[in-house]
Formats: sequence, structure tokens, C-alpha cells
Amino acid sequence: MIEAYLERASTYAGDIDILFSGVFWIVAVWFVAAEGVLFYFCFRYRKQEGVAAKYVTGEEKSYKKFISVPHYLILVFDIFIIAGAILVWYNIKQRLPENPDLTVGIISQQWAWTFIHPGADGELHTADDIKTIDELHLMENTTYLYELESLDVLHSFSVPVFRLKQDAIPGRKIVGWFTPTKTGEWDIQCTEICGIGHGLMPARVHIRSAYDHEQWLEENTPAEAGQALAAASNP
Amino acid sequence: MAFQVPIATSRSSTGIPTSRLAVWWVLASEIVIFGGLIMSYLMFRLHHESWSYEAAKTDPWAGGFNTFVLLTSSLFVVLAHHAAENNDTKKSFRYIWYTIGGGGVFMMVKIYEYSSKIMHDYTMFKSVFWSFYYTATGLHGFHVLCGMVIMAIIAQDVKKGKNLHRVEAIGIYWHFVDVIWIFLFPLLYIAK
Amino acid sequence: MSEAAEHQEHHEAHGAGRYVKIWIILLVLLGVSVIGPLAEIKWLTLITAFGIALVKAGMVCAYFMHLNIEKKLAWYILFATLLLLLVFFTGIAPDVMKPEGQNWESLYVEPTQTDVEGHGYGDGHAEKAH
Amino acid sequence: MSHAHKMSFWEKYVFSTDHKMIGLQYMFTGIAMAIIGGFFVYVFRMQLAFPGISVPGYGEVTPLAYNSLVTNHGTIMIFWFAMPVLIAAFGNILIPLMIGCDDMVFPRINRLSYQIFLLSALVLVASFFVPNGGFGGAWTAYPPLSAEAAYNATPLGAPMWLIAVALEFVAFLLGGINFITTMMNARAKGMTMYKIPIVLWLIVIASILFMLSVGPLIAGAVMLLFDQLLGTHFYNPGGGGDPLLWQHLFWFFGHPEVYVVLLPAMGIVADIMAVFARKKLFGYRTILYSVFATGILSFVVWAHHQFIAGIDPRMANLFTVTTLLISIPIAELCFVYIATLYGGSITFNTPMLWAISFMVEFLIGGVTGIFLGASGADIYFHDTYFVVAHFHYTFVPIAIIGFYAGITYWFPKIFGKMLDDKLGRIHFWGTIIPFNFIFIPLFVLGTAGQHRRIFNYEYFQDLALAEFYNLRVIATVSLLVMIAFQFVFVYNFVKSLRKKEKAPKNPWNANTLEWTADSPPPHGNWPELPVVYRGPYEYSHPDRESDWWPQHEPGPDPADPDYQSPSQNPQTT
Repeated sequence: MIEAYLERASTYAGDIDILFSGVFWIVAVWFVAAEGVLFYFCFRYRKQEGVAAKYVTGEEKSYKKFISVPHYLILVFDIFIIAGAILVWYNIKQRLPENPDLTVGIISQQWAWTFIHPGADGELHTADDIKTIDELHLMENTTYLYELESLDVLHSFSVPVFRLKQDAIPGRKIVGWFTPTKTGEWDIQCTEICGIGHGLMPARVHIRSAYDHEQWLEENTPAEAGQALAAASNP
Repeated sequence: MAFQVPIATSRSSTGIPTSRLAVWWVLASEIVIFGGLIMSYLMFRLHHESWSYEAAKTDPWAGGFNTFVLLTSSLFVVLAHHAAENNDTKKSFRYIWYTIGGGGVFMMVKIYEYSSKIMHDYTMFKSVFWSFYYTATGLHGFHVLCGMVIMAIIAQDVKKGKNLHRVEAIGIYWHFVDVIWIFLFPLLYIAK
Repeated sequence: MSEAAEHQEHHEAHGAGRYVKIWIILLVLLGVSVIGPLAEIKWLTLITAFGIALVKAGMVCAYFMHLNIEKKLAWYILFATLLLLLVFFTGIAPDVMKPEGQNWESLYVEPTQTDVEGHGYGDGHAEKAH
Repeated sequence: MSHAHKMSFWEKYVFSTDHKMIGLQYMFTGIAMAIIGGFFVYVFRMQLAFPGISVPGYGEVTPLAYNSLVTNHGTIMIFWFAMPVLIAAFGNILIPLMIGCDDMVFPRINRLSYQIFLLSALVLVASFFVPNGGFGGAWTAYPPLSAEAAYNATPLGAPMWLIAVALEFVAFLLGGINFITTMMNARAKGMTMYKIPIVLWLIVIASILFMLSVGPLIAGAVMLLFDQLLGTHFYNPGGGGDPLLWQHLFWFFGHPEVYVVLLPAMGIVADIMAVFARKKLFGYRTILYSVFATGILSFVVWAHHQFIAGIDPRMANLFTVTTLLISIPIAELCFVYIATLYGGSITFNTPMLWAISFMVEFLIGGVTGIFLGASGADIYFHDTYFVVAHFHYTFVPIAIIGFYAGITYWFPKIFGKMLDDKLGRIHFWGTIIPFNFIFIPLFVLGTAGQHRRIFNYEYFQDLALAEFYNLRVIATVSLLVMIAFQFVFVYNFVKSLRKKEKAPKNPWNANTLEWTADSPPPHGNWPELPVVYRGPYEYSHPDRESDWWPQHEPGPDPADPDYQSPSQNPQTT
């Protein structure tokens, strides 16, 4: 259902959408049933001349089952929802991909995002890293790890098209992953209130095909970093 | 306006007198306040190895002496309660004031401790250990002070032979303050 | 039990002399917990510190607060709060009590003993280099 | 119990120790605060629908002011409206009247509780007028944003906000001790555990939940205050503190708090439903045990507010399980309420309409909570408008519908006059319909990924679309309509108070004890305190001519196992 409003641009976006739809239909059945019975009772048992109300304590066996049976049914449905939720959660938040292709650094502060992309060598924290403000540049169909940090207050890194959200906590490094699957350009939000500029902290994610991403890399590698790297590889 | 105690206060559907029942609930709420603080401290303490070096700077002898003072004042207040039960208002009054005196000694030692710590630069801002040290002992000290004030008010009533049941209520509260100190003492002073 | 009989029992069980006895036991326990750390054995210190604290607290609650003769209800109320604190601790400890967990680590650099004992510490809480 | 001497204005209305007067003081202070909170929501909804306009009556909304408005709207509505009105006001008015005693057990502590509450409200209101305005770090006040003025830009607003909240907690702790002790100890002769009206059980259980959950947060608030004012590092990771600790302390309180306000509202609804359906509640004990289960479970679900807040991801699984389990007792409560209507003879007057609409709307709030409790789905929904819509679908039924249900039902008792039913219905439909039109668009916006606490969506290209603006405008216009209809209630209230005609003692033919006192009850409530013979919900008993059987009327108790049906009485069914 979410996909009607928002594209899916990561491998696990579909999982969350399916989980949402699954929960939606389970819940919808219960909701419609409960509201249906409620409205039916309101209509059926409205005050009528000469009709007195029944005396039911609700503790008789014949009546008690109307409460206890739905009670157990809810437990069964709960187990399904729990299982689905934990599966999705495990995949997105607990598991890390075994062979990630690249790692990006994400640093949040009041009120900007700094994204550190690995340069041509594919390693983070080397001389040819590319730092950008409020722009995250990713390659399609590549598994990324992200390292999320904050410099001052809490922020939250949210990419709706990935269905991904993770708070950044000062003094902590939080690791996670995503795999973009679609080229395009979308919003990155900060979803944890972070002061006056909370609403002025928009960033964009740019997802390109491998070829376009290479081009972007070449254009943006800092000149001195490129030379340093060249010098290092040709002693 | 003359305040009339309502009939409600004298009722006792549970079998526990109202004032004592209320004190148990007060203690329940206090346990979670101090408990929250102590649990937070404990988690930080186990997280930060460096805190054992900080904890070595506290003065276990001052803390130990204060434990002695509080235990003794607890004895006094329970004796005051005992006397009040026997309608011996004079004795009860005297023991209540002994208890207040105990609280006074406790506060004096506290002031000595604080000032000597601050003089050696172990202020509240030195590290979170010291922040906890001052917050926990300060909150406890605040309770001691409140207890002393309330006891002084009750002592006046006792002298006139009024509201003797309140001696028990304040006694339970005072023992509770004592129990909190019994836990703060090893947490802050003994465990290195 | 009639109220008068209860009152009677109350008195016999709690003569003034008995309170003094309990006070003496408490003081002995206090002495042990102060002397305990002088042995400089960690596990022994833990026992003398916290084990004895529990015993002391228990004695104060039972005999001074009269929880031993109070209706069970009061005891349930207080016990429930302790259980609650246990829940509180278990729920929070995985995040606060450790410097790292699944997919996260703390960047805080623990000061060393010299940091603590020299007065230079306090501004030295630098983060690990990015 | 004669209080014949003439009381001055101050004695009677300001420094009263009478539980009913203190209840009214709480209620009117709560309503006054709700008006402020309502004004705030009007300002920021206008800004969201028509960004950048000068809001009539306020002016232009800056980002700083926007944060402050949102924060204080939330704080006020929960701490200074829902809690004082539902627990303190109804608790104060109803507990002594329904258990049949003359006052609270500690009337002076009760008065003190209100005075501290009033002080807290004044501190909060004053914080809006200090330089840079009120605190703007959301009602959850997560540090380090809330801890340092350099981050939140409100050097005075933030500590004042915190002090106000802490004072308010103290007020409710004092009040809560009073409620709990009163109900435990001061019950009328014959009122055993299972003869207490459900509303009182629920108010008292709510007070217990509040008392037990708020402790760690009080300690935490002291720590945060020291961080703000003295510069300690409890929550500053750079100095060895931990910002996550506050989140845990806050939500350890914050989640039970939801049930603290929910339970009194559910209690009010239970009583109203039984009276106007002329039915015994469908399983008094079922309700009670479900509420116990809810209360206990409510202490172990708190971290579902923090799934993506950086807690250890393994813990999220545990909290997903407990969160979904809590749906069972709550659903059971809803089933019991619906089943109570079965076989009834339902009169649809204003209080009953509110009570039924509570069920209808609260179900929406309840089922949408499942999405957020399921950790996997929460990754996407956390801090979106889906959350906003969800908790408004729980809190509006609780605070607003619950309040209107209670006040329309007990109005004759409290003020001694009858409310106009026709105006009541107009007000009801004028509130309920716009309410749904406010929040259903927000569900859609949340599903589309709109995140919270943003003063202007112009800066987010994916959210600045025209169709989204249409939804925002629908929500805002509906809000204006809803606010406009509240004046109908005010008019009705004032008009009814000025009526000459007095309300009868028991206009609804209800069983509970408060209806046996005069309307309004005098100081001391009854000349002679009543005695209770049976449970509060013996409606339409087949052995009775009339369809009600008051608690105080001497005679047998049909719930007694030895009860003999008198054969000479013809069955009325």
C-alpha cells in the first residue's frame, strides 16, 4: 500500500510494504468486525417500547465464550504479526550483509548532513574520500554499509524510498546497510527533532547506474587526493 | 476556618490505618525515585571502569560514621513510637528530638564531606561519577532535612498529646531514609 | 484475632530492649562492611558491602518499620516496586551498561587511572578519530 | 456533619478542602490550559496548510516558535489537560461520592496538590513569555538538545518547562496517594472489592501506574535539570553520560502514562454504557482482570517508542512481543464494552453518544498502533504523521471524548442543572465528524512518508506536492470547524448553569451512590453516609419491577451465591 505513494528504491523496501499490507488486512478484518458488531448492537438494541433489556452478567459460560474465543484468536494473529515484524527487523537492523561492496560515512550535525563517500579505491577513511554536504551519491545495485554518527544532538537518518530510518546518537557509531535498486533522486529527512533548523535540514539521495556513478566519482575526486593516491601507488 | 477531619480519614476498609497506608504508598513512590537514580548509577558504574578510581576518593570513614548516626537515629525514632504507643508523650517527645539531633549530625558530616571534596577539586563537574555522588547524596540529604522539619512539627503535637499516630508514620519514613542510605553507602563509598 | 489481642502481641514482641538489641546487631554489621574492603579481596568486598547492606535493610524494614507484623498488603506494595526496578534495569542495561552492542559502539574514550588522578582530566573526553 | 457556618468566597472557592471544589478547580484549570493548547494547534496547523502566512491572532510562525508551539501543545494536552481533567477532576469529584464517604482521606494534602498543580501551570505559561519563548525540543525532551541552551536556543524556556513538568508530577503524586488511600480505606460499609464502580477502579489503577512509573523520570528530571542549569554531563556523551538513558527514563514513564489517561476515560465510558443500555456490564471481573493485565504489561513495552532510536536492535524483538501482547487485554476490554450493549435498551442521549463514539474512534487508534508496535513496520513509520494520527486517535477519544462523556453525564450532579440535550447533540456531531477529517488525511500523509515536527514542507521536494497540500488544507479546515463547534458547548454550559430549573437527584436512574446525594452535593455529601448492599451494575434484573436496583437500597444482593429469586415477583422479561 505504501508503494502507491512512494517508490521502492531498496532491496528491503518491498519487505516493509508487504509487512504493512499483511498487518493492514489482519487488522482490517478485526476492525470491521468489531465496528460492525458495535453498530449492529446500537441499532438492534435501541430503546423500544415494551422491550426490556436482558439481564446478562457476562460470567455465564454460554456468554463468556464470546469474549474468550476472540481473545485466543487475537493471540494467534499476534503471533503471525510478531513473526513477520521480527523477520523484517532482523533483516534490516540486526543482520549485516556478509560482503558489502562499499561503506559510506554519514555525519549529522545542526543542521546539515555530511556524507563521506569512498573514492576510486573503494575504501572509506582514505585520502580520496569525497565529502559532500546534504547530498548522498550512491550506485545502483550496490550493497552499502553506513556508519552513522552525530556531532551534537540526536538526528535521524531517514530515506523514505529505502524505508530506512535510524537515529544518530552523539558519542556512538551505528552501523547498518542498504542496497539501492533504482536510479533517481529522492529526499533524505532528519526525523528526530534537532532544534530550530530541524525543518531546514533536507538532503537528497542521488542513485546512479554504475557508469554514471564512475563519472561522478571522477569529477568530484579532490585533485590533491588523486595525486597523493597516484604517488602512493607508483613509488 | 476550623478544619474538620472528615469521617473518611478514620475509616479503614483494609485494616491498615489510613496514615500508615498512605506512608506505604509514599515509600513505594520514593523507592522508584531513588531506585531509578541508583539503577542509573549502577549501569554507569559498570560501564565505566574509570569510576572505580573516582570512587576511591570518597571518604568511607565519614560515610560509615553517617551510617552509624542514621542507624542510631532510627533506633531513637522507633523508641519514640514505642513511647507514643504507651501514651508516654514526654518520652516520645524527647526521643523525637534525639532523632532530629541525629539528622542534624548527619547533615553536619555531609557538609564537612562536601566542603572537603570541593576543596580537593572533586566538584560536581569533574566527572559523571561525582555528579551522581552529589545528586544521590544531595537528594537523600534533602529527604533527611524534610524528615527533620516534619518531625519537629509532629514533636509539638506530641507534646500536647495530639496526633500520636503520626509518630509511627514519620518513623516509617525515617527508617526508609535510613534504608536508602544503607544502600548508598556501599554503592558510593565502599565498592572501589 | 481481636484488636485488643493484636495490640497485646504487638507490645510483647517489641519491647524497647528488643530494639536496642537489633540496633547492636546493625552496628556490628556496619563494622564488618566498613572493615571488609581492608582485606582488598574484590569478591569479599562485594559480599561485605552489598550482602550486608541487604541484611541491614531487611532488618530495618522488618523490625523498625514493623513490616513483620504489618498486613501482607504493605509488603506486596513495596515488593512490587522492587520487581519494577528489576524490569527497569533489565530493559535499559543492554543500551547503557556496555560500551558496545549489536551494530553499534560507543566512541567515548575511557579515562585512565592517571587521567583521573592527575587533574588534567575533564576536558580530555575526546572522541575517537573518525 | 454540619457545616452551617457561612464560608467566605476565599474559603469556598479558592482554599477549599472540599473534594468537589478541588475537582472543579482541576477541571477549570485543565480546560483553561486546553484552550491554550488548542490555540497552539490552530497556529501551527495554519502554518502547515498555508506555509508562511501571517496566522490571524498570532502572526508569522518562525521555526523556533513552531517547535515551541508543537512541544507545548503536546505537553499541555497530556500533562495539563488529560491528566488533571480525567484523573484529578473526575477522581476528586467521583471517588468520595461513589464510595460513599464525606471527603478524601487527606483533604488538606488534596488542596496542596491542586496548589502545586496550579503553580506548575503558571510556570509553564510563564515560560512562553521569556526571551526566545518556550521550550521547543518536543514533549519527549530528548537530550542533548534539551540539555544545553547552545543546542535548543531556549536558555530559560527549557528549564522552566522541566520545572513545570516536575512540579506537576509532584502534584499528581500527592493527589494519587490520596486517591489510592481513599479508595482502599474509606469505602462505605458493604462496598467490597467487586462492588466498586469500574470507573473508580480504573482511576485508582491509573494513579498506581502513574506513581510507580514516574519515579525514575523524577530522578531523571533532576539529572536533566542539573545538566541544563549547572552543566553536569549526565546525558552528555562527550563527558561520559548517555543520552539514551533519558529516553529510557522518559518512556519507562511515558508508556504507562498512555494507560494512565486511557483507563479513567474507559472507566467513564463503562459506567455510561451500563446506565444508558440498562445493562449489567458484560463481565465485571473480566474488565478488572484485563485492566490488571494491561497495567502490568504496560511496564514492559516502553522501548517500542525507541525502536530506531539507537537502542540495541536485539532488544527490539523483546519489546515487539510484549507490545503486541498488550493488544490482547485491551482488545478484550473493547469486546466487553461492545458485548455490554448486547440485549440492551439503549437510549441515545448526549453522554451515550460520546461513550459510543469513544469506542468507535478508539478502535481506530488501537488497531493503527499494531503497525507501530511491529518493529519491522515501525522502521518506516516511526516519527511520521502516521504516528501523529495514531496517537491522536487514541488521545482525542481519551481526553476530549472521555471528558465530554463524563461532563455531560455527571453535569446534573456536579452543577445541579440539566444540560440541553439538543445543543449537546449538535456539539457532538460537530466535533466527531471534523475530528475524523483532521486525522484520516494525516494517516495518508504519514504513509506517504511525511515526517513530524517540520515547520514547512517546502524544503522537502518529495513532500511539497500539491496533492499533499490539499490533504493538509483539509486537515486544517476540519480543525477550524471542530474548534468552532466547541463554542456550542460553551454556550450550552453557560446557558444550562443559568437555568432556574433544578436537576433531579437521579436523572438517569443510575445505581451508583453519587446519585443519592443532593445535586450539587453539599460539603460532607450526605447527612448520613450510605451503606452498600450490592454491585453497581444491577440493571434490568428480572426479579425487579423497575429496571434498576440502587446500591444503597437495603435488600438482597443478586451476586450473592445464596441469593434466592423471589418467586412471587413476575419476570419482567
